[in-house]
Amino acid sequence: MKAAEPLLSVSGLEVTFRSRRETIEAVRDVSFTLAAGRCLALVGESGSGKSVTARSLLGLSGGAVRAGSLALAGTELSDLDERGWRKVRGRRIALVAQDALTALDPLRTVGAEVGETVRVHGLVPRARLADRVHTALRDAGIPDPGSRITQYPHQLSGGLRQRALLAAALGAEPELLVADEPTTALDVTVQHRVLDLLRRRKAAGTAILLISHDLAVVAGIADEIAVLREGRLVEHGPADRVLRTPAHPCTRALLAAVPRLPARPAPATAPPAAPVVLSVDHVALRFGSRLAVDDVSFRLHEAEVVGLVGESGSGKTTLARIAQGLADPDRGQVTLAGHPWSLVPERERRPLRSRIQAVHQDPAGSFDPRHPVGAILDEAIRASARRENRRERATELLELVGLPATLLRRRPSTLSGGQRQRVAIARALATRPDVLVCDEPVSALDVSIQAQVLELLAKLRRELGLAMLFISHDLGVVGEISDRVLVMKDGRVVESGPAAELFTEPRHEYTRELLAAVPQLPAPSTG
Amino acid sequence: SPTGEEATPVSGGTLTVALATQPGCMDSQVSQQGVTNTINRNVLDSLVSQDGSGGYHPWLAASWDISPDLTRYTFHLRHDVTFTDGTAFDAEAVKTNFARIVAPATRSQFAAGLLGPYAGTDVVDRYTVAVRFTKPFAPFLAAAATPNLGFYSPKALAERGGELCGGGPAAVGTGPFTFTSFGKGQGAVLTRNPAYRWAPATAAHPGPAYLDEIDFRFLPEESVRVGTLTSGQVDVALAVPPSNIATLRDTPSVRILQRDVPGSGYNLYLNTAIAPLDDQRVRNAVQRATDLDADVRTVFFGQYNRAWSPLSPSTVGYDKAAEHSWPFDPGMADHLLDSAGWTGRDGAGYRTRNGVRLTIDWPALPADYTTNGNATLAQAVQADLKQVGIELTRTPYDIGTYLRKIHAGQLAAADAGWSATDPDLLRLFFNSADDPAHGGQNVTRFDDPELDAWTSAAAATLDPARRSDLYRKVQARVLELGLVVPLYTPSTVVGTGSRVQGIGFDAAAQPAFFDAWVAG
Amino acid sequence: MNAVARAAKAVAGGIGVVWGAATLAFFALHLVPGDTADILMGTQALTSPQVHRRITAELGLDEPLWSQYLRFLGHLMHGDLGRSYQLRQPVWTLLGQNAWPTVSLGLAALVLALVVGTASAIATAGRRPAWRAAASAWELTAVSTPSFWLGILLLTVFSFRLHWFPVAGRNGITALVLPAGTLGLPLAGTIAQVVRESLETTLHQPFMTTARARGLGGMALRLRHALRHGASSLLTLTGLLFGSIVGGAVLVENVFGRPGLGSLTVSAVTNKDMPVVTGLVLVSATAFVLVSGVVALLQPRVDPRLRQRVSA
Amino acid sequence: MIRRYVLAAALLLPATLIVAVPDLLYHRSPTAVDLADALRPPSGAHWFGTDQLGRDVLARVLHGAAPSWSLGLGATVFALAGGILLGLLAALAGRVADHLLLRATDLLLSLPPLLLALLAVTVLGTGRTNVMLAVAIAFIPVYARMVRSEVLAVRRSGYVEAAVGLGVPRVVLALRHVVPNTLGPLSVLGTIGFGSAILYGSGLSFLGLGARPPAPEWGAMLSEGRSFLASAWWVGVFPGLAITVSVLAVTVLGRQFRVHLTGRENR
Ligand SMILES: Nc1ncnc2c1ncn2[C@@H]1O[C@H](COP(=O)(O)OP(=O)(O)OP(=O)(O)O)[C@@H](O)[C@H]1O
Ligand SMILES: Nc1ncnc2c1ncn2[C@@H]1O[C@H](COP(=O)(O)OP(=O)(O)OP(=O)(O)O)[C@@H](O)[C@H]1O
Ligand SMILES: [Mg+2]
Ligand SMILES: [Mg+2]
Repeated sequence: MKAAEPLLSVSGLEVTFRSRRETIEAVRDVSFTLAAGRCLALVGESGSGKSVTARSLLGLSGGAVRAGSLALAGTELSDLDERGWRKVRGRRIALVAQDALTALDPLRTVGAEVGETVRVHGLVPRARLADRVHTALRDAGIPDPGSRITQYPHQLSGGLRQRALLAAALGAEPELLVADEPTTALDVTVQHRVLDLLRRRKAAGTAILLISHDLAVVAGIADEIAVLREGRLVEHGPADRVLRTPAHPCTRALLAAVPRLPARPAPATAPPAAPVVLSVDHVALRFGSRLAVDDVSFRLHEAEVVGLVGESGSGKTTLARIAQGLADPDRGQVTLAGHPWSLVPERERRPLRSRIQAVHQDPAGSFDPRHPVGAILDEAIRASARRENRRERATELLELVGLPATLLRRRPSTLSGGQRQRVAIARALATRPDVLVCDEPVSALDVSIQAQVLELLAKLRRELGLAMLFISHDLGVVGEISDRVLVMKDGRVVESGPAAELFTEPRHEYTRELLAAVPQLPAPSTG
Repeated sequence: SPTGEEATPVSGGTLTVALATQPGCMDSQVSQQGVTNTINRNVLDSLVSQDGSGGYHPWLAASWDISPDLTRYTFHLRHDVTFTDGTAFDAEAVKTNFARIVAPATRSQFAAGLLGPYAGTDVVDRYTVAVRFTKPFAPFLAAAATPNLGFYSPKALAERGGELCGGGPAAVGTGPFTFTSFGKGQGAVLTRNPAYRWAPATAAHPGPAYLDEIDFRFLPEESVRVGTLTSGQVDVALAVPPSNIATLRDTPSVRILQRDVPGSGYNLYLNTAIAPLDDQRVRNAVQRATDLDADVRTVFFGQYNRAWSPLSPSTVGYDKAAEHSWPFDPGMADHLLDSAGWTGRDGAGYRTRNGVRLTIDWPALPADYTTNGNATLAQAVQADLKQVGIELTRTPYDIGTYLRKIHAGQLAAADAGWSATDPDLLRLFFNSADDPAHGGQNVTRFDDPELDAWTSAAAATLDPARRSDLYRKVQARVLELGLVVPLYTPSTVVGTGSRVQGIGFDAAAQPAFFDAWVAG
Repeated sequence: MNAVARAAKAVAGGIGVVWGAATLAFFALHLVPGDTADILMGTQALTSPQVHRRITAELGLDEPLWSQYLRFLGHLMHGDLGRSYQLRQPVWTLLGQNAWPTVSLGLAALVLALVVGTASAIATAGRRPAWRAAASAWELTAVSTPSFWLGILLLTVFSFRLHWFPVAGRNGITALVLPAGTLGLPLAGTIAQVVRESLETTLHQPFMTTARARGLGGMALRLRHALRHGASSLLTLTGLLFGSIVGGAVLVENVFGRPGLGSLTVSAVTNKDMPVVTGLVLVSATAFVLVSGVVALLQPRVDPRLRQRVSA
Repeated sequence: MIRRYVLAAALLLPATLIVAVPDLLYHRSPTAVDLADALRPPSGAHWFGTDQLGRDVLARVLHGAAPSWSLGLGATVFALAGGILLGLLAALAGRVADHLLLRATDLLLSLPPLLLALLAVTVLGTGRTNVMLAVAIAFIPVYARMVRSEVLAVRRSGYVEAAVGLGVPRVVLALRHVVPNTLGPLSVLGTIGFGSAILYGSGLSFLGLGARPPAPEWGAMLSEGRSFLASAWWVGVFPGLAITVSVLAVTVLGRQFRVHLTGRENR
């Protein structure tokens, strides 16, 4: 470890949110330092205060901040007024916000958003701005950046948006990069490239505060790891040490829950003769000149889990929407439990809706901002066929996804990313569906919760015969839960087969690439 | 120096005049609007000129003879008059104009009525012209003095007759000014006619007008009109609102000129065909219960006089004896109503008879067709009548409904104020031949042989004494019968800036600009 | 759909609206009570029933309604609006004389309203409650003050007392300031309220945090990000703005003694002056169609999400 | 949240009382003419002065509250309801219906509002209720458009998609998610519309289609009072203030309502 002068030093940071009903102490007495060219990873369970800590480094926590000291290379940040902060933000400290899907202004082009930091701080002459944006997008791993510059956020897939955010943050070459889950929506190959980029930046002297629940990612880049729990730092030390010999039980629990790629074929769990619940035949959908889904077919049997992996922007979400009957394919058709499901009037779909439910890739956007969690769940419970005590059921659903019943009265905007995602899962389960379409259902969850949720899904499938289309870029997760896996690239399914087989003996070039890019955790030394 | 009338007039300058209403059609032979006349009086000349006391003087006609039966008026025209387009003014011009007025295609709204029982015009020689009527028609000279029977150049009529409603250069007259431009809402600009040499005897000076130009602007909003006057943005403001008159009189930079308008004054006519007004006692009670002295003084800030007769005092034939003949007497009103059987009282304090409330509806005209003052006065009358237990309601109608109802004789009461210089007006209001169903104005719908006889006889004589006598009887009788409640005598109130001199009034109390001049 | 087809469809739709408006006006006017000839004669006419009948016949008012309508459509298709019943002038002349004053007044008022309204909204959106309350107070006062009051007030202060601006007349641009203010300020109030609401919603969006994290602050944040979102709701308001301008012009023209379509409208409608009303409706509908066309073009520029068809 | 509503209600209570029982605190007749006391400035005897017929301006303002509020509120509520219904239909019904409704609102918007209101009064007849409806009809297309475009925006949102995914029926979807989320922006217009409706109504009475004198009504009092702006300001200024204060009150309520709808705290 170099004994460098710390670039950032935080001591005694406290953040509280006060509303009329309750006071939430999101961050309590957090202290750490970070030197230039080093990376500190903040890990911890969902809702432990990671994002709030990150935001308070830019003076954007939204709550009441008290800090003994918050210094950046000698500048005392906690004394800054709004003007002072403005000079720091973007230029000296850049932020990649957690929710990539809503962090870009929907009315401005990607180019304008990415170039903004550079322009605001007048870092390059106007004439060279376009070049700079182009370079930044390419560095962030966006293929064909030229064509993306003039597009708008809603035209990008989740992964592309996340990379655009990263490009925007790195464009101004800040001294400190605060990256809040910068790779959640990325497939492993792109993730690999992004981590490379971060490593290069680090080598060039940028300090990085990385927040991630993906410990493998953390292992690949962090010099130090700090573990947060209920707003407190419970463990802090060199990455290697923390990963190999975790001191705090909380850290140990996190590590234990990390899913790993199967080493040998597991027996198929779905009975092969089970009836088909969802059948997708030769569907295709085009956006303008881009063929988002191109002649895709698959069948989903009762109690079967089909994993869907693939490059970001390859059409996974679009396919999920088609399967869910929210978008009609240009060609091909979908059948749900023997009923025609695509290209039929909504009236005919409605009675069947409760049988197929989804966890959206963008849970924040899928909640009516006016409704508290209770109302959100209630609506779904009412849509289920059964009569039951709705309040009890709501509490039960929250319990199922590991959330306290106190959340029922909170509005989605005050929840942490993981809390939101779990609410989304709870809602999808409320109608007791036969088919669940999960679009990155666990990407925002810390590993222990993730394990818990995966266990829950597995149980539902075992006990109720729930079938699932499971989209994730996390091959470990997919491998753990799926019977069969489809690999998508550029709108087509390039390979499919039983999970174990596919991961051990990939045939397609791209699948091999994917597998090679999976980050690995160092082996724990406890064993 | 602003010392007033002694100063010698100077030529030149522009007079800016703020008018209160936007004229619709600018063709005097078509339109019935006063504002059209205010402007056109400066452009169009008439055969004769009337003075303030009812006398007639030569103008375009140097002299005239009237047949004893009053059916043929022969005018001997001046020989030296030309229109501003160079056309000579002659008997043909008179004939062409009168023929145009009565032509159906012209759709004259007013002038055709002024020609009364018109039969035709004969060109006797180039400068002698005779106008014939099918019946004796005494009011013709008064009509002939109005701008509505003024003359447009026959050449202009032939070429651009269709454009006259739009005003502007198409309107070619013989008057002291030419019509330079007109735009609806924009105003009108008149320019001096340097060749003018035929001013009437009623004018203060011969020869052309003093002003180079008159610039009329339309400012309907009362306070804006007053504001432009006091701030010197206009030289003259017409229709100064009564609430401002007193203040303006005390303003050194402003002078107020006031003249009572001749004609019918502003009256309330009661429909004798509709209960409860079919009972003369109720009608008389309405007259007696109205405290007009106080009402008019308050509503018009002491600037207008209450009326006693359906003719205004400055009209020929006004009967002074009508004054104080029906004073405010609520006791008498109560007595009349009691005797008419309206003895009950309901919860709101109104009288009833057989359980029916004593209600009279005086429909309210849309604001465009009335004034704030008149609307307020009606509320004062409403309060007066309530004191004796009469409920006066004011149903608001749009103009279409109002007219339909008035033509069908369905309105219990209707207010009107007409300006005219001839008392023949009384015939229109009270002769049974003039009932509204036949296009007349007799909204009282009272059929009285005596009134019919007197008004018809007065229209057939020019003998002033006989006419006065007949009209005196008419006035007394309509008041006695309670056909009308005369309300007040409107006056023309003109505010001028201190540099303005010589503004006068014509016989109809319209401001006249021929003699006006501006100092400095 | 290609551009030509889309344009053709838009034009056809526009023509449809204009035709519909003219038809509506035609039948509406026939429903307005009262007899056209009576109203033309006014309250003080000396008409005889014969004159009345002649006028009725001459205007073709004695024909059955459908034949009047067909004749009306026929003339309309030839661009022949006829002559005003009341003013006797060709309707085109009247429109020609009065259109520009109203258009210039409307445009000036609109520009003023947009500038003042958005400025007030931007300056106070998401700021301290006291500021917001102060801005809101003036806006709502402006909105709830009748234009004749506002006009008289402005005139009293700026024209009669201070002599800065003339009431009216041929003095060019200076004569436009006060009328435009009178018409524009209530509009500005409305705009400010709507834009502020939209700005405040936007300021709470997650992407605003990102933008702030880039070092954007105060004004830049509002101008560059929030305003676009406000502009989108402003565009939706065009219908209202259009109506307020057309409606407000009546009173403003009256107070300031200005020429224009406003005063023409009142007299034409109340006098059942069919040809003029038709002409006005045509002008108004055409203007509206043009304005909505421009809005329809602008809307997707402002909000790119509108550029694609909405599926499901 | 609840507490704020209680507060707002507490504030509105006096206003409601005034509307319901105008002479609760101030016992003067709004129509009693006293010519000897005309145009008196505000004093102990007449708190808001007297008008040109010596009537008490305060009494007239108080008694004018009921008709003015019913015009303002009634027209706004009607217009909002009509606008929401049309806008929802346009946005949620099929393409053809949308097209037709859009054209219909275009049509109404393209007519001079005066003509529209006049037509409405003509067809419905005069009278207070009909004037209210006429004003409402003139406002409906504006609200309908606003609703439609808001609905289109809301309909694209993730939460509507989520509700569709739950099989929530269209009507419920509209009522539970779409309408409440469009009401926010609409409530701004609504509160403004309250004031404009009163003024609009006074414009109609100008054409002989409005309130009957001597019944006090703010819009009518306002236009009566303008002749005295220089000499007796109180005649017109107080009813004007009454309108403004009402609009402000309604706006405060509207804002509170919006906060409730959007779940956003009022900072
Ligand atoms: N604006 C807010 N108002 C109230 N509570 C908040 C607000 N923002 C965050 N919180 C609460 O603060 C706590 C910490 O939130 P934070 O977003 O930092 O969690 P996190 O560690 O980033 O979790 P995740 O991994 O799920 O994103 C959570 O309990 C959250 O509900
Ligand atoms: N509404 C749209 N308009 C235009 N293009 C779109 C639209 N929605 C998606 N696309 C494009 O379709 C392609 C597939 O997008 P999709 O969201 O299905 O990707 P994905 O596989 O879910 O990616 P990720 O893993 O990054 O979420 C992308 O190139 C995207 O830019
Ligand atoms: Mg977080
Ligand atoms: Mg996706």
